[in-house]
Amino acid sequence: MNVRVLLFAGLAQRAGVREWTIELPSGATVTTLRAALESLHPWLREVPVAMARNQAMARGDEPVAAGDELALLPPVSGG
Amino acid sequence: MNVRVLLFAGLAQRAGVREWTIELPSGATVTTLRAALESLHPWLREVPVAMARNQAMARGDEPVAAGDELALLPPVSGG
Amino acid sequence: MGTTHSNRSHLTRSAIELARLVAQVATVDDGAICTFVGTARRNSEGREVNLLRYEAYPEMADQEIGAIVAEAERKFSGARIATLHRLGDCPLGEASVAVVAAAPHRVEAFAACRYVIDEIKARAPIWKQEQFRDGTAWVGDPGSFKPRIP
Amino acid sequence: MGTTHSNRSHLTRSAIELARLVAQVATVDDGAICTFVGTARRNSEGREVNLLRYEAYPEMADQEIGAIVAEAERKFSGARIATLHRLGDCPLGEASVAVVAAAPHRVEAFAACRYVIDEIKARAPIWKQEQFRDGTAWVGDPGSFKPRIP
Repeated sequence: MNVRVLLFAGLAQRAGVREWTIELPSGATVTTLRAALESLHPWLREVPVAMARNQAMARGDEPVAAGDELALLPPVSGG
Repeated sequence: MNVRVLLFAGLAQRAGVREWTIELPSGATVTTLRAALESLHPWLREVPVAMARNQAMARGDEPVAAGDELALLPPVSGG
Repeated sequence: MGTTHSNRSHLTRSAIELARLVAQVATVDDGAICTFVGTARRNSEGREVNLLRYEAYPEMADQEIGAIVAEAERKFSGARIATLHRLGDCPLGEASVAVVAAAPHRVEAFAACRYVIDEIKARAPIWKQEQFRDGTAWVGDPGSFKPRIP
Repeated sequence: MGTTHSNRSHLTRSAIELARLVAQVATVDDGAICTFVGTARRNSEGREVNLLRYEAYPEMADQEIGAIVAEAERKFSGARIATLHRLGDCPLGEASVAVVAAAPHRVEAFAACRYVIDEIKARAPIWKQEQFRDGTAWVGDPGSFKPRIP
């Protein structure tokens, strides 16, 4: 299955794009998605990142389904 | 000597005036002034009152001099 | 910076304009502005208030509020403060008092603003009279209720 | 009263007008209004900032701020809250975020206002980019400095 992964702020700057699409095996979780992203983009291991799934903070063991909206969130700095 | 005593809020309302002038013996203190006022206006004993001398909160043992500006302050309720 | 307000009165008989107070203290070096506005409330212990009236010992109140501002500017690093208390009639919903504290960071802005309003309420010689349909009373002065003569 | 803001966005690309936020929550039953405004500062760790730029994950940020407002209105009795965070370019001295909390008493107004700004800063997916003369950097993201190409 394919999932969309949104990128923001310094992550979008490093990636040079605001969105990745990645092919995942069915049964994937947030943790396996993250591992797949890190092997494609090793610089991700160097930066602190949280993950959101469908616009809420995601735990590592949450399953990822086709059509989910995933996002990589750098440390927030609003206000 | 004569001193002026300013009255505010509920005290001015009770007194019907905004200022008293009172004759005091020389050597008077804030405490003796207060006692003199209470004997002239016994209702003063029933209400909580602080005293200011020359626009600052006054201690009881402060001497009172001719020309001083004294004031009776009910509990404050600004804001 | 404790001299910002030294020659400005902290008392007014007109409506308080918060934006003007903010403009007195805000600069491009501040990151945080905390304001507090106290407004005349319709209800007081279950009774309906029509109007508030404030009276002060004006010279002493102005000095005392100036001292409170100076204390807050000393205690809270980088804070600059503007404050006004209204005197006379204050219609419902209008501001009776306003405090503005600008500071580089929000912790100091909140703390300075809170200090100033707490101390004004505790120390400034200002008195509030509530005007009801049937009479008036000085707040915190039991026995001061005066019936309105029809 | 947690429904006050449910259909209003908490994000804006225009200048924030504090008076309009105050008008959204103030009534003649409130005695206390506390506001907080965060403004773009000229200095950041000794470097001169020319402009701030805010980016958000907009749908999630709006939901998260809405959740924070609802939490504060539940926690602090009688509080009603309005808040806006600016996105895009924010010139020096202009508000990047504003929070207004109205309540019958000042303790709740201050606490609700403080809760909302603290939680927005900790939780809302919003990022600040500082623009210097010689480049840009995302705050809290070491290594994101990008030199300006002349």
